[in-house]
Amino acid sequence: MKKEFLKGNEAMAEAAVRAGCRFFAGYPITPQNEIPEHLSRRLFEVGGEFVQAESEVAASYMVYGSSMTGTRCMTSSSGCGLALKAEGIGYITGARLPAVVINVGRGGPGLGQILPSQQDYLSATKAPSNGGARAFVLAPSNVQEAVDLVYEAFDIADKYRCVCYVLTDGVIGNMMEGVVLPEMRDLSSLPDKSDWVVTKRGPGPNTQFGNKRIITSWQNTGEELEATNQVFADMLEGWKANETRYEAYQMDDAEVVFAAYGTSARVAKTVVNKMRAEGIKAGLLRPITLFPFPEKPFEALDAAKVKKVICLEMSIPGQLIEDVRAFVDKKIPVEHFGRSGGVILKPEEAYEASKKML
Amino acid sequence: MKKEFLKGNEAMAEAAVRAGCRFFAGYPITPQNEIPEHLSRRLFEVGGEFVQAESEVAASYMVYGSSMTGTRCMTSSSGCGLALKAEGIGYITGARLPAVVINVGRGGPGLGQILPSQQDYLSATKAPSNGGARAFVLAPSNVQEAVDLVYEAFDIADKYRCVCYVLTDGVIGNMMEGVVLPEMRDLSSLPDKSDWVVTKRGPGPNTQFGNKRIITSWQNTGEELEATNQVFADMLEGWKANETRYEAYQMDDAEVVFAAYGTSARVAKTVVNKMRAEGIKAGLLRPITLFPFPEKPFEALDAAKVKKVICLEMSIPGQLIEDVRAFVDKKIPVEHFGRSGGVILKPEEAYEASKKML
Amino acid sequence: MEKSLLIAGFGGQGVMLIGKTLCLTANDNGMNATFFPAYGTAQRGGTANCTCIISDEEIGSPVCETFDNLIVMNEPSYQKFAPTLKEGGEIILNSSMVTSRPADGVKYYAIDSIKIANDLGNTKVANMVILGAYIAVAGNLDVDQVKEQVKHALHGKEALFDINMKAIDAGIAAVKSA
Amino acid sequence: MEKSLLIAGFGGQGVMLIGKTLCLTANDNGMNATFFPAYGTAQRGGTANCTCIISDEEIGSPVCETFDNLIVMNEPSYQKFAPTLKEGGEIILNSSMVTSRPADGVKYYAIDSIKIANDLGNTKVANMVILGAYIAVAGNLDVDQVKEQVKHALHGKEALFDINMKAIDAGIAAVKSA
Amino acid sequence: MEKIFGLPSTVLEQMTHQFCPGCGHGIVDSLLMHELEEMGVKENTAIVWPVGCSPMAGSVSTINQVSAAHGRAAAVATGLKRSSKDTFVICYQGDGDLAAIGTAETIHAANRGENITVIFGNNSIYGMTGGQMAPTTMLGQLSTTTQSGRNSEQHGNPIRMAEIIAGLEAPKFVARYSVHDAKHVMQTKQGIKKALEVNKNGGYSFIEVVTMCPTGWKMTPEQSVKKIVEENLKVFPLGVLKEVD
Amino acid sequence: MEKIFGLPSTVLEQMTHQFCPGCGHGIVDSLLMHELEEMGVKENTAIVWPVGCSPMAGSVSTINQVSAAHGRAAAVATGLKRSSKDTFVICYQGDGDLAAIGTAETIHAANRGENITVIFGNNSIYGMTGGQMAPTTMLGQLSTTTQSGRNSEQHGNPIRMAEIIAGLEAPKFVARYSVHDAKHVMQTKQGIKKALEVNKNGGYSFIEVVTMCPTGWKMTPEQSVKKIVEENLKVFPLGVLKEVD
Amino acid sequence: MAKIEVAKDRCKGCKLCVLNCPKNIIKIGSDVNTAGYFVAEQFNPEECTGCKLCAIMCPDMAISVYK
Amino acid sequence: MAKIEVAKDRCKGCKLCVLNCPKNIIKIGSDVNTAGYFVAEQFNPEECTGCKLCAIMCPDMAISVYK
Ligand SMILES: Cc1ncc(C[n+]2csc(CCOP(=O)(O)OP(=O)(O)O)c2C)c(N)n1
Ligand SMILES: Cc1ncc(C[n+]2csc(CCOP(=O)(O)OP(=O)(O)O)c2C)c(N)n1
Ligand code: SF4
Ligand code: SF4
Ligand code: SF4
Ligand code: SF4
Ligand code: SF4
Ligand code: SF4
Ligand SMILES: [Mg+2]
Ligand SMILES: [Mg+2]
Repeated sequence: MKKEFLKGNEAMAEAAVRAGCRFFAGYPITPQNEIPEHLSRRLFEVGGEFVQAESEVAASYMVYGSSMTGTRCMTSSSGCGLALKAEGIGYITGARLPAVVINVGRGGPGLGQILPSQQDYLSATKAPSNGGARAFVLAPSNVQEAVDLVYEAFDIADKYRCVCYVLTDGVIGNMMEGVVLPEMRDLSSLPDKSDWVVTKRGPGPNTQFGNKRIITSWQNTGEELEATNQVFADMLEGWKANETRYEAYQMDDAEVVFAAYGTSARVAKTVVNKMRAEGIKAGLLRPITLFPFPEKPFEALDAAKVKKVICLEMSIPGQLIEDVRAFVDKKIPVEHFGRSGGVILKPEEAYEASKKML
Repeated sequence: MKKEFLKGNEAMAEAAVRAGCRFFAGYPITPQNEIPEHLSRRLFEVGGEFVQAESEVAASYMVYGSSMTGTRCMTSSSGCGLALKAEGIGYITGARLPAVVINVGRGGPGLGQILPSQQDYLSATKAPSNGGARAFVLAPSNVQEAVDLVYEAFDIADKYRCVCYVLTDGVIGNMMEGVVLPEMRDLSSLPDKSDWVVTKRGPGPNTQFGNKRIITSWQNTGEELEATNQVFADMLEGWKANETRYEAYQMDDAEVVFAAYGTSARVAKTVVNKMRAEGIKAGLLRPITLFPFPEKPFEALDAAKVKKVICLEMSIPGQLIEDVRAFVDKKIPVEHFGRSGGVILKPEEAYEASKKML
Repeated sequence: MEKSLLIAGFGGQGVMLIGKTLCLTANDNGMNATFFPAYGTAQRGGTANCTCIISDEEIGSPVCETFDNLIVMNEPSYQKFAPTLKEGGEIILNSSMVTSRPADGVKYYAIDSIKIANDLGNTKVANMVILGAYIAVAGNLDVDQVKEQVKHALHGKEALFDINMKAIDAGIAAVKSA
Repeated sequence: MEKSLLIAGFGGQGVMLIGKTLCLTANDNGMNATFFPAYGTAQRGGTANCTCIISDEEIGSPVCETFDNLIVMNEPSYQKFAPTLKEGGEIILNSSMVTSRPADGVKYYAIDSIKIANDLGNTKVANMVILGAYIAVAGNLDVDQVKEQVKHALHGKEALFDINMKAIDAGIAAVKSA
Repeated sequence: MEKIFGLPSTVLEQMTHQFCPGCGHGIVDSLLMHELEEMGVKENTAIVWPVGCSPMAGSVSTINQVSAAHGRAAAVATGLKRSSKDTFVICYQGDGDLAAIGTAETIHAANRGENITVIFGNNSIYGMTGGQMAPTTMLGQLSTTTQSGRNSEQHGNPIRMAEIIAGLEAPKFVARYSVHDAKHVMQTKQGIKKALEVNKNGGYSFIEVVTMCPTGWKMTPEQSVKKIVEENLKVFPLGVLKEVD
Repeated sequence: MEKIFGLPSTVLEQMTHQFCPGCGHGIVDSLLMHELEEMGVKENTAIVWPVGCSPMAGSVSTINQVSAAHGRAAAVATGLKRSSKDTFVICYQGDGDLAAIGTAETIHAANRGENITVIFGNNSIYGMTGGQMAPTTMLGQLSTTTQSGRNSEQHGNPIRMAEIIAGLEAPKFVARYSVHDAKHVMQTKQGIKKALEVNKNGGYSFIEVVTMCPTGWKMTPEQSVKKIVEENLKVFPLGVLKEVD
Repeated sequence: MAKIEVAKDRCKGCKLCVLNCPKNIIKIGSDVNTAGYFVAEQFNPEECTGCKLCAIMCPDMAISVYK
Repeated sequence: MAKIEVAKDRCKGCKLCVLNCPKNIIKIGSDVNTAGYFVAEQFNPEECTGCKLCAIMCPDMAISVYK
């Protein structure tokens, strides 16, 4: 298979098309514009629809509308654009519809900066919307993985009827790298959704009487909503048990453990390699699913062996570190080094700072 | 002082007026409508302004606009309304403007239910917006405390130039209870803001040249934004060190510790009393500041003494429990009992469920 | 001592007014009180209910599953809420609209509020009859103070003072004679 | 072996094209490559720079503080980026626009790209001269493969093939003769 | 005797509307349900309900339905229709929904000429949330957030959405009706029919219906009907504003 | 010789605009800066900048300024003005900002008659983000999200905001100008003056200015000026749409 | 000859049918339904023309018309 | 008698002044400024009327006019 050399944004957009995405609504915002731009052309080529919405808010509800027809659909944005999509993400989640959301991270808070950043970890993993909505969050650390995870995100979204959120950043979105694109999915091979889509008749999830289908995040009583919350809670438990993913790099004998995801994890890898070259037993734990968070490998870190955990993040204050601290043995010191606001973390400075912490 | 008997929403609105709030913009949503309704009349009486905005999004930016003039200002909403205000909250935070936000919690996710709920804990405490924005979060558990905390929220917001977020729920918003209202603040006694308001000239926080004032959440370079992020990070550290608040009820010899806030904490108190009456050594740790989270009293729980921590919440899955688990000694089992989606937690069921956990 | 009360009926039967009057009286009297009106979309033109808790001490939960007292104003409310009475609790039944009766051993007062009110000359004071009945049953509030509250609520309609006071007295009498 | 390169200049000097061409060649040749274009609001009509990393192995960070090679196309870029050269690294200077020279001991190639291009008959191929120079310096890419990439990029403008190829060769020659 | 009017098959017999007595939304919903039956599209229709009182009609209907977030019905309808061209898509929104929070979505779906029908129940108030001012509230009208009456200085003037929509190029049918009496209800019925036909033939149609909210207005239905004639219709003139073939 | 035209004191000498060569925003900004100086209000003015290219003018200005979120300038201005009646509040927004994401805020601030001036730089494109379609993009115009040209079926038609605003009751002055040549620039100057006077006397004013974005249009400034005459002005007719005394 | 039937439990006694019957033959009766509303009733069916105006006006779809 | 001065480092060579001078006495010169732009220059000042049209048209406020 030919390894193409593509920009992350463009590659993710193409991966979506190949995964069967046939609807995209979005609103321009740097640094993710190549996603809508690519799709504005490609989706019509494959018989799908692209809408440049009047706002991020509207875009999220267009996706909600498309998803209820059974169409694989997606939106993408960055920074404050995601804040505007929060309500819609909650509706999609509450109505149990599948959708893929890509966040190509930029600096914040507020308008912040268009430069690459990882300051949306908590918003993606803890509270992508109101009312306790949670999304399945994937974090690729190179263009190939971005392509593979976006491709798979549609399957995850369909499997759980949830929002599958790909959290990446302006580095991965804007860099070019070699990538093998996945095959074009045959739409007829996609999961059957006829038992709940609004375009069919027959009893569905919210039907009380007759044949009608109702797609909604509203529930008539507190008890009904609670039951829905419980189903969701059980699903999240299932994710925790079955779906966590991470990469353990040089971890077998690691005494200094780096925790990092996405672009920072690449930086961390360079630092690990450099330390190993000097005889320092460094390793990297890289969460690939940010939610469900891979708790186990962090809980498993042995205080007798591991001297320090260092979180590398493009965020000040650290955000990933909140999860890492929660699960790592209290006896192991957990520290943070990062850049923020659009300043890209560099391996040299990460190495220097980490050395000082040892 | 006369103890009036007031509805929570109305009492909070009046407390805001007395704290010197002179601008409110909001959008109707149950169960908080008495706040805007009260203020639509009262603010004009005291020479302030009330705007029923065209949307929650607009409301949040009207508050942003008002705050930059040095005016004490507020918005309130519930559930999905807060999701729509997320972007604005991030702007206010990023531009370092003071503002008070009240969330009278309802069931979610999405539209969910208008009934009381505590499903916005994570969104309030971890990610009220994009880009790592954090707010100072207060959680009253009766009408008097709601009044006192709203009154104080304006001071906190001014002191730190941050969003002070009062997280309450439909029970406290809609119940009536005896309350002593605070005195009317003399506007001339409020903090001086002349060194940064946009209505004055002279160098201000973002001024590069000359006398002009610039209010913005944008920074021209990643480095400048990073510096702002760092200031904010330091401020958060300061909050953690100096501003956490909680109530410890019957904690001296407690072996069963309940963790709860707001309405659930009242339920917990009833349960504690009932258990104490039976000779069970129960106690309650009630965070009053949800962010900064009162980590210390939880870290201090002694595994040799405390047999169990039980989080009571009106949220399934639990949310407060994520913080409690992060700080309580791993040897002490932490469990959750709650209702969700608008079903109000009742003391009887909480008692039964807790007994089963012992 | 803490006393919990649930009041339930149709919208328009004065459920909220009764509850607020009781709690206001307690509050003005230095006691603690919480009044929580159930709300929800189902309320539109439908049923109404509220929880009142009155206590000498700090009140924990303002809501509960079971109550020391119930005031049930109509049959559907009776069906729904009768099971929430605590053991040893007492029910006040608006017998003009409630046909069911509690199981043996449950203490209750059947007050034909509409008949009593009609006898006084105004159907509309039926809720005051029930209010009076509750004061007599609960015994934790002073009748005159309650009456003051009612007068306060009727501010501007002084002509109605008399009949409302009479209705309260009639409610008290109905309980005493039961 | 991993080689990091920063290319910097004005917008319009072909900075991005040089970087992409190098990386595409490496990629097609089975090597790993990352191309990261700096972006930001300051870019509007201003400076442009990109980072290229080419390696036989998995590439860690696609960005770095210091580089094995620099290509500097104008003076401001030289001022800004000269300090980012690694010890032992090499600089390619577009001496048509860069007047400064590195400190003693730093290896560099001053290529008068505009003059060379003009001599070939077209100022616009100055960037190809620089590209050629880099290939010669770095030595990790095959000239013919790079030329294929350039031809690919010029698809539809076959008339320009010849002069572009010549420019690459001239760049190589300039290094060799330096 | 033969039944010449009754519940259409698009309405569930076992459910009753939760509307307040005399609510105009019920009349509009009744017209819509009859029309959907008559047009024979009830099997492939999706009604996009907003947040407000109008969706309470949903529970009594047998039509497939969608709840949009407050203000976002037109965006939801856009996504739905674009991904399912065979589905007949109708929004029925209130004035808070369509003319306040949903202003942008309303105007842009119309401007794109989405193949949907928007029915706009304009009752000059936020009914569902208890009677706050709407963008369409009359000057002088009392509401819980204009307790001394709406005044143009503080609150602006009632906004005319049909006129705005009619000023755009794409919409094919734009009209305003009222349901305050039987004659006007009959006209509204014709309007809904026309709007749905435009939809069927491929195009955007918009119907504004002036309706009464007795509860929000704190009036009897009878008084409400009078208020419409005496006040609302003076600000919201009835008629077809745009018709394109 | 005496200097009869130069940098006004509202502009910093040490800073230059970051606009691309020939950007129409610069012309409008120049007019505004001169006008603020002439009116003597520069000390108590706050300019509310949106997100887009126009705020790049901010860095060269000595006027107090505020950055609103994308689309929310009118809401920010509302809060600002209501809380500080002595401040002269002006928004200068682009078409993506004002006519897409900010549609609701734009229309409702106008409808409330907020005491602000809105200057709308309509360049038929999203300049700042690299040339995507705007609601005001011409039919047939290429953009990065309409790579074969905008067509009305998929993307709708260019929207005329000044007409919508002029249809509301509260606005006191609504007009459309262009800055493609000196004659029109002079007219625009008069319009800005008038709009600011209305503001000073208490009232809402709205000025739409048709401008060129050579970069977004992928044209030279000279070609851009031609495009305005040949295409844009046909869709966006110039003139005063509303004037109330 | 025509007549109407009012579905008792749908009717909310709003009077809109009463106000719109051209023959003035509907009134709100003294019957209360399960929801507590006084229900509309036709008191002079012989005058009914079956014009359906009452039915089309009813917000609760409570009226059936027979002819 | 009039003339214009072009602030060299403000000018971006957009030609809008050139296009709008009624006397056609401005051109883009061969001078490059620090930002890399070829700068406008008046080549026939004696014909300049001081009409200010060039200046008002300049997006970069680069032109001063003297009379
Ligand atoms: C985002 C959001 N904001 C606010 C609300 C609360 N809300 C529910 S319905 C409604 C408006 C009701 O008014 P209208 O749209 O006119 O409909 P009506 O009830 O009058 O038919 C509001 C503000 C909500 N559900 N969601
Ligand atoms: C909420 C949000 N969405 C999107 C963006 C990205 N963005 C920045 S400027 C802009 C639009 C620019 O177009 P326009 O308003 O027409 O201004 P112009 O640059 O053309 O003057 C967009 C979409 C943003 N900053 N914030
Ligand atoms: S509140 Fe108004 S709109 Fe809502 S159901 Fe009642 S009458 Fe109808
Ligand atoms: S992109 Fe367009 S609008 Fe933005 S500065 Fe350049 S020419 Fe002006
Ligand atoms: S119109 Fe319908 S609901 Fe109203 S009174 Fe008549 S039958 Fe009853
Ligand atoms: S069908 Fe006509 S005549 Fe008969 S009752 Fe109804 S409105 Fe009156
Ligand atoms: S208009 Fe201004 S920027 Fe453009 S060429 Fe003339 S002087 Fe230079
Ligand atoms: S002032 Fe008038 S005549 Fe003189 S150069 Fe400028 S445009 Fe030409
Ligand atoms: Mg309404
Ligand atoms: Mg634009």
